[in-house]
Amino acid sequence: MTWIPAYLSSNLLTALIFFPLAGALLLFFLPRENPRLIRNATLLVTLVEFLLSLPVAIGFNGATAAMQFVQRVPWIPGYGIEYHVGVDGISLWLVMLTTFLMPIAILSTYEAVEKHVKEFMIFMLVLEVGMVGVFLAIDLFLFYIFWELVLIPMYFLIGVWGSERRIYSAIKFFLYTFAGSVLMLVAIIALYFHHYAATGVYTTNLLRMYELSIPVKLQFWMFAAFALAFAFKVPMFPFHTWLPDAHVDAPTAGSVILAAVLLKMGTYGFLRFAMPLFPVAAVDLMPLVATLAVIGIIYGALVAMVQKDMKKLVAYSSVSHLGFVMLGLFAFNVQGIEGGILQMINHGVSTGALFLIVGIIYERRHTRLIEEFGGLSKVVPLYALVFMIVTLSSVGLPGTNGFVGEFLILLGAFKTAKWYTVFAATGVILSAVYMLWMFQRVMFGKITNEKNRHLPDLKPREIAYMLPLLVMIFWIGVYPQTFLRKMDASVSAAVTRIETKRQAALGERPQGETLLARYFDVKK
Amino acid sequence: MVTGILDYIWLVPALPLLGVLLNGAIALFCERPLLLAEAAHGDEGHGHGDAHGGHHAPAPYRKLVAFIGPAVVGAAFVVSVLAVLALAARPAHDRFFVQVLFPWIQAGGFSAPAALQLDPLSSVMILVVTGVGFLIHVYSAGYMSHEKAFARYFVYLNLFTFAMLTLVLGSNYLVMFVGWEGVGLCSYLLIGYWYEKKSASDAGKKAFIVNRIGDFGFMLGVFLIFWTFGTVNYTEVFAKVPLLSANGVLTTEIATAITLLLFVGAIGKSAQIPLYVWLPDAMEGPTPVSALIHAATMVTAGVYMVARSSSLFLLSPVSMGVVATVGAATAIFSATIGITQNDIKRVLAYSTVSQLGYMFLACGVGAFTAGIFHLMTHAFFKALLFLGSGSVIHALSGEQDMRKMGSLKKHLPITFTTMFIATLAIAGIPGLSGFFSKDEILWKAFSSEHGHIALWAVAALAAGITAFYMFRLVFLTFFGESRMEPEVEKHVHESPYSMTVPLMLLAVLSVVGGWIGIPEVLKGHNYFEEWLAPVFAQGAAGGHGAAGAHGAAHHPVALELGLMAGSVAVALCGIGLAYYLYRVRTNKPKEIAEAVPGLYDVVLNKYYVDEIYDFLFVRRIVNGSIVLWQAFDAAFIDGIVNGIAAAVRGAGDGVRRLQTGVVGNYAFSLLLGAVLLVGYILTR
Amino acid sequence: MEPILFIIFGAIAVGGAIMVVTRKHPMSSALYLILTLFAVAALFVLRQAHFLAAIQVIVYAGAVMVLFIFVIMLINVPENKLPMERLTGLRLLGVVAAGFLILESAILARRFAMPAGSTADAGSVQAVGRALFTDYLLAFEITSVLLLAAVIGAIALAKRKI
Amino acid sequence: MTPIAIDASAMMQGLYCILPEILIVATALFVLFVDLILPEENRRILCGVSIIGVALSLFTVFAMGPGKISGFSGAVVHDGLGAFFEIVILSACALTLLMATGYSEWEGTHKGEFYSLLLLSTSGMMFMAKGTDLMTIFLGLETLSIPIYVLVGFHRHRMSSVEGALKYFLLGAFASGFLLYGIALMYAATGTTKIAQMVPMLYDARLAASPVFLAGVGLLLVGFAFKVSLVPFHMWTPDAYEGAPTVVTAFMSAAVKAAAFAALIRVLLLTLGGLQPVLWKVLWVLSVLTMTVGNLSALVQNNVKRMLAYSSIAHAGYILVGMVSGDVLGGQASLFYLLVYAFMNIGAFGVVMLIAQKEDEGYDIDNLAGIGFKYPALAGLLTLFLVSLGGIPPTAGFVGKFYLFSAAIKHGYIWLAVIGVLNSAASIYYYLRIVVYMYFLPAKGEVPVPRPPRIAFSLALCASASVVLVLGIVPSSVLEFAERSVLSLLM
Amino acid sequence: MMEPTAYLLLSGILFGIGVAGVVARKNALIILMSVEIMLNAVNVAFIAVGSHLGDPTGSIFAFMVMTVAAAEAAVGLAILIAIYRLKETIDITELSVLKW
Repeated sequence: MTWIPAYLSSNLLTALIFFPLAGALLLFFLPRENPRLIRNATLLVTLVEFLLSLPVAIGFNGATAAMQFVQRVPWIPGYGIEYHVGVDGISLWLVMLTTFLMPIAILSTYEAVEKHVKEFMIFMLVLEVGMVGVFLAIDLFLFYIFWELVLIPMYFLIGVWGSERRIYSAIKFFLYTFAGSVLMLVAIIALYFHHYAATGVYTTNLLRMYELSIPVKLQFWMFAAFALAFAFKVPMFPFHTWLPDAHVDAPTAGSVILAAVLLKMGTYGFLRFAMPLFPVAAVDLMPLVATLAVIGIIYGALVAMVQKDMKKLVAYSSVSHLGFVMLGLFAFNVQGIEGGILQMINHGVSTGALFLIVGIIYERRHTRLIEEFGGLSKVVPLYALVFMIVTLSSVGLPGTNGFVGEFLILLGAFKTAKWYTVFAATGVILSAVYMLWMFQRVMFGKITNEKNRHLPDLKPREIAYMLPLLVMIFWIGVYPQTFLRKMDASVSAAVTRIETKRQAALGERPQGETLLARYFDVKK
Repeated sequence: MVTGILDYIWLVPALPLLGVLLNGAIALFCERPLLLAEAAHGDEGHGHGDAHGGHHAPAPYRKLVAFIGPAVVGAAFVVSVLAVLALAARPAHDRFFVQVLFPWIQAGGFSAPAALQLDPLSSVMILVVTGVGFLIHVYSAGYMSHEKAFARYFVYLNLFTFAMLTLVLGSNYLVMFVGWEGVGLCSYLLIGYWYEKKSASDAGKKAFIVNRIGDFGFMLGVFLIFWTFGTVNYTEVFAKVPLLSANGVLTTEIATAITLLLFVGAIGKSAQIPLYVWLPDAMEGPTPVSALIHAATMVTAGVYMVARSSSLFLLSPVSMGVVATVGAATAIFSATIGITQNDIKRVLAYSTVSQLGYMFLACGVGAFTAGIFHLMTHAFFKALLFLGSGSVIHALSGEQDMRKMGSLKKHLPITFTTMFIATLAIAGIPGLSGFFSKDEILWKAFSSEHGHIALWAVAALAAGITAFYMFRLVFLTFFGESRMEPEVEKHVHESPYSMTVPLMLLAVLSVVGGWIGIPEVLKGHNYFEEWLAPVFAQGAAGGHGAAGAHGAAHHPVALELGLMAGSVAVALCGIGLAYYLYRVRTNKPKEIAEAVPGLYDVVLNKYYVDEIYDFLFVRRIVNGSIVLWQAFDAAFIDGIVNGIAAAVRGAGDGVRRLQTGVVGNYAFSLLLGAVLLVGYILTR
Repeated sequence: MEPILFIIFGAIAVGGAIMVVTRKHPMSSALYLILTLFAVAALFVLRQAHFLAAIQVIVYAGAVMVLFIFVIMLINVPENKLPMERLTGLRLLGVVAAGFLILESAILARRFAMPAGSTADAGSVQAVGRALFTDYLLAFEITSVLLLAAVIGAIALAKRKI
Repeated sequence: MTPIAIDASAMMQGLYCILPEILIVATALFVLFVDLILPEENRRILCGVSIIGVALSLFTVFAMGPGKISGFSGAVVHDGLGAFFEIVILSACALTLLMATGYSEWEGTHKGEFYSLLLLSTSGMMFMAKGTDLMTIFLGLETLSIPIYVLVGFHRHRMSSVEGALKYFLLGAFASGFLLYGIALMYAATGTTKIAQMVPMLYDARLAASPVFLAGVGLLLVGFAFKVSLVPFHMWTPDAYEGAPTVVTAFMSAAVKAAAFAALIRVLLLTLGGLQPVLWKVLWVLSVLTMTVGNLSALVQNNVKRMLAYSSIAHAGYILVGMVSGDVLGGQASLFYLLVYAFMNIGAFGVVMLIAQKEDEGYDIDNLAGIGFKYPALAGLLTLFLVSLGGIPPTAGFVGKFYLFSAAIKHGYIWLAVIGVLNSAASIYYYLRIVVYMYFLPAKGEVPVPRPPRIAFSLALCASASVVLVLGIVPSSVLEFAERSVLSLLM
Repeated sequence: MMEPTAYLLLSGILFGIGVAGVVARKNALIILMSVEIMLNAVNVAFIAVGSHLGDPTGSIFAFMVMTVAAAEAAVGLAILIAIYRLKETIDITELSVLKW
């Protein structure tokens, strides 16, 4: 980090968060009649944003678990609320994922979005502000603000630029996630006062909260509230039904961002907040979370298998993949959690790519029904190749990114929860089933539909945005150390923190105490 | 010079990878535009497209591809040979070399470097893979020359070679797994090479998915290994076996669990019962692919893996028993199916399954060397058989049904000769490679402490059946009356040299391949066993004594010779029966089939296993999933969600109705509020 | 003396009030209301609130009720077009609730612990006037604003043409 | 007979104390006067005069500072709380007047009476906010109500307007009766109507537990609850809001509510601090009922004005959440929220007013379809206000709710907070429904052309929007001001 | 003088009657008169308590209430007139355009 001057490094994250907002303001002044200019300007903004984020990734010191590039400014001083941002090994790659995917998503809209280009781009940029902010905020209040900030632009993206049932889907998306997150707000406030009661200090500083020892019963409820909010977002089974609708009806770029980044906010939330803040409850409730995760894995895969709409299939596959992530996080060991984080990135890259792929074909044929296709390999071989690679990545073939994540997750989870892992691992089989089946039905066989006979292959622009994703697929697959190395210290610290806090909290409790008795006043 | 070559061992997988990249570039930039243009063109003039398409002067890039594809594998073979020589130059206990390329996955205490390990076992494998692989690549250049997507084919084939080499060269279970899945992928791609054919793409998918079921077990096995040993590196795992089993961490149960899980992987990859179903379907791929992947190399990966983990397997008698039983059962089971099949490649496919059963039987009785030995010889003769059948099919313009062949001996002399040699080898005729390896397995099945007379009996019977159906194949194909379609018969021709030369080379290997492992009872010297001894000695030392390798010592020589003679006799009986039925009384088979119609149908239809699986699993799962989706997701969960929304709206509608618009009612509401409020305060 | 007068005038007030709310024609109600107002004025006198009693008669019974009667006559709904009053369930409930309110006030009155009394002059014109122009000056001034608003409002609403 | 001795300095102090109110009343009179001499065409000046008066008054409030000035024998006091609410009320009034410039032209309310009544009502509100004697508060309440009754019915040729006025008036008078009865009971129990004198008496546990006193407080609460439209005293609200001229609706929803809450806060926080253990359950129930009924009813409305009316009921419930705990944080949160609410609600009404071109017809939600991209500025502003009403960051509405629920949680009323947040989640549905119509649905036929806003109108909207945004991002100064206000009351 | 308890009871009864009138009647004029009864009831209470305490506040409050009552009557009657002009009815059940 030494090569970055201090005055820069302390403002870097703030710049990272708000640069897209500046871009959005810039767009306000661009003429609506020139969509090309608006598109290019947005692309430029997101590219610059990506470049801005590079020093963070490169300068990040993987040897320490501490927050880096920290900026801390009092915000609502009387209440201990601060503007406090920083990055550590857990959030680093999620931020990078966001900045990396934005230009790609923007590029993918060049032909897909034709109406209200200006507004679309503004919403995309505002969305980026929220997403980056969520991952960088260390202050609970700040975090919540960014967390909710994301909803509005996404709501519009689905509602205005989406397909048939967009209104239903947009509202469902919004209400589902909002309903979950307001309960988290209650828990945040309760935590805030609990911190005050315990220490006499008003603060919303997450790092200070980490040091707090929360009574076990209280942990249960707070964990429940946080977990609910995050479970809606992830989405975990059975809170997932908004996802297929939202995905199907969102425009391609929206789906990409939704799948790649927004869902990660949920899993990130678990890792950053729910687990370290309430370790006893988290560990005790692991069987529940893991069960839901495993059900999600299998259920998502099974349901994905029988989908007729490609986008819906990918959406359900997300449910399955995120089940893996959850399982990994709740392994409570370094392997599982690192696998989980890596899998978040992987899912972002692979599923993002899948949505782009579906989007490409949708742009050409205006349908996403699998039965409308068949034999495309012959007419669009390059597309087929890209599709194949992404499919394999999604399936988790070794050498691609998906494998590394899934492997670490299952490896970690196997230690903590053997039987869960056994069931979860069947998801590996099922993912092959549904992905390959779809691939086969779309790409292989004879061309049955005359409309498909003259489809153009990938255009240079499409190649331009798919290529970085393919590079990432192989990069993470072949040399994941680039990514794992930087998260190691933070994840280890998190694991240790959870375990020591848990031990401390449970230190003087009677052995053989049942869970029910631990959380509820159950008399024998 | 020779010693230094070890540091370049990475070249062995890297060269095929280079081939992938080069051919890939060609496929993308040279072949793709041509294919696209053709597709568009062929579209306009349907009828004429075919007539011209095949006879265009070959584009220049095809020559390049035909050179690069085999050349990289050949180069890899050369490096392999040099490396193995370098290894051989070392003293026996030091024949071991690990090259760490880069750290691959590290998380917490877990570390799996991308590292290659050359030791006697992997050296056998790389020689087989690159050697046989090279020949098949060469053969392919001829066999596939009429294919439009020529470069794509070689991309896949090179990629396969790369993956297979990674599998065998990896120094830990995870790198092995990379290759393991990689070969599965290539198998998928190659089976589905003619993707426009539904059966081909179906078969590819089936192969991949069934393999995945095996991988599932493998992966769980790896997890268990890691959490037991704290590492997945071969050397560290095997080195810790004695220590951990001494201090009770590695109990027999855990060893059993680990090995059975690994064995699930092996079952999937090596097409054993119950996961063998994909292999026969895999014959949808081009024939050289069948030769390379579904006979010589990939399917033997399971055997390699079991042999590699021998020291773990030896800790668990249960696992050994399971391996042996599954192997023997598969051997006899698929052999019986082989009898009835009419598709020349399917016969070979079931034969492969059966032979793989032998190899597992060997491993299961602790005769890992024998297993690997048979693996090697099988690679030679089965590759040869497949290539030969490919030559036949090539000659007959794609005809695969043996009932439409016959009397090809005169048309295809080289093919016939080489295939006949291979048939003799597989049938276990003494002196040929198959004899030595198969016989060692039979002997070990009988004599080893893990063995059993029943295993021997089953294996011997299977050997007889093998001989029978292989000769049935030969007789139906090359002898007797011609049953070819007249149109086909006109074009019958011997294959080009690019195809026949590999056939001849493989024929030589099928003959001499066994000579490096002649048992001592035949006054030979088992060089092969000696070469592999360091690898399996490790395991034996950790296991229950040196049973596997030296079991023979306890039994009288006469017994061994006697059994050998017996197995030869069984094989001869099989051949004789085949001669009788298909040369002498050619209408007898039909009569037999009609005599026992039920049984015949069952066997002909492969015991209806596919259908049973389909009924039991596939359809259940698909239908169940539809129910899950529509009943659970859409109706139940969304029902709740939308129900809540509707309930809230309903409540809203109810509440709004209170707002009647009449002031008196409003006043009443106000009054009621006041009365209740005061009432609460008074009664509090 | 006071209790007897209280009972008499109280009964008149209550009876008048009951008649107000039960008469069909508003004019009858208005007349009964005037009766009640007078009775209440008498009660004021009983409590030595002479000033208020005077105001009650002059302003309330005089001015306000005149306004009422004026409006009743202005509107002059014919007898047969008067609203049909039926005691529906909700109305009945309303009356019951009002009854409960009375009950509650009765309970309150019983439980009432009055602060210590005083015989100081509180209701005479003098006392009220003094208080009105000292301590309650502001209130007095606000009423002027209030009345101004009422005047403006009434005109704005009721005048024929603006 | 001793002559009445008038203490001149006390008198001066008293007059100084009510200087802002005096200015407003004077403006009201001046407007009437100007109306008389002004030719018909120049009616716009009336509005300008009113705005100047309000601005002057607002300036005076700021100039007087938050220091405590008591006047008229403790009948009024200018303190932090009073100042805060005067700012809220005067801001609301100013915004309303700015919007009225345009509205009056379209709907024919350019009349001296209109502005004069608006100002008189404002003065009543200010008295209410500053009153420390129940009598002052009562008179303030009436002074604010009577002009509002008239203003609601100001469109006297429109049935809905007059009907709204009648309902509001009848129920208002009815509720005043309860309020008065409550005051009478309190007076009977304590012998005084001055809050400052009640406070020390409340240390006497017998009084604090006296049913008469408590019933008095309860009925007083009913009176205020009516004004701030708490369920079940809310029934007039939707009808009056829907019927009233929209500027008046905007004004009512913000200013009247603020004034009534000002008095409620003063009474509850100060005098009745000791009663909190008794009253919290009542307030809890009222709050929950109000939020829930308000939101549920709003959910099914198709008339935007009526929807906002129900929404304002729900918001009263949120604000009451801050009162349940009855401490500084709660009071402060309520104050902050009232300020924010004034701006966002008036802003929302303002935009709706522009889009709907006709009372009684233009407020159907269908009328909004297709507005979004055709008139991005208007639709964007409305979206901002709705988002803020829904309590979504980064708007002031969120910060306000955050503090309200904080206050509840701080004192362990977790379920209240949970119900509150779930309510606000449900409320999102109908706020977003407007967004759905504006942006997601195509217009049925022609997109209606909104009225072109006058400069003053635009100014009002921009001011509202900036307050909503700025307080959403940097709320600390106003929060501290609110805190100081509450503390000044308690000290 | 009597204790004011009886007056308070009377006040309660009058108030209740007024309330009943508001709730039960349809004629807006009578409702308005019922409100007047309620206000009078309150005045009775104020006067009774004020005279008991010897405190002019009661009287003054009653005075203010009367003023307010007058003002309300003026405005209320004006509203009724306006309504009658529009709809020729003062039946509140017919005045329910605004509902739900």
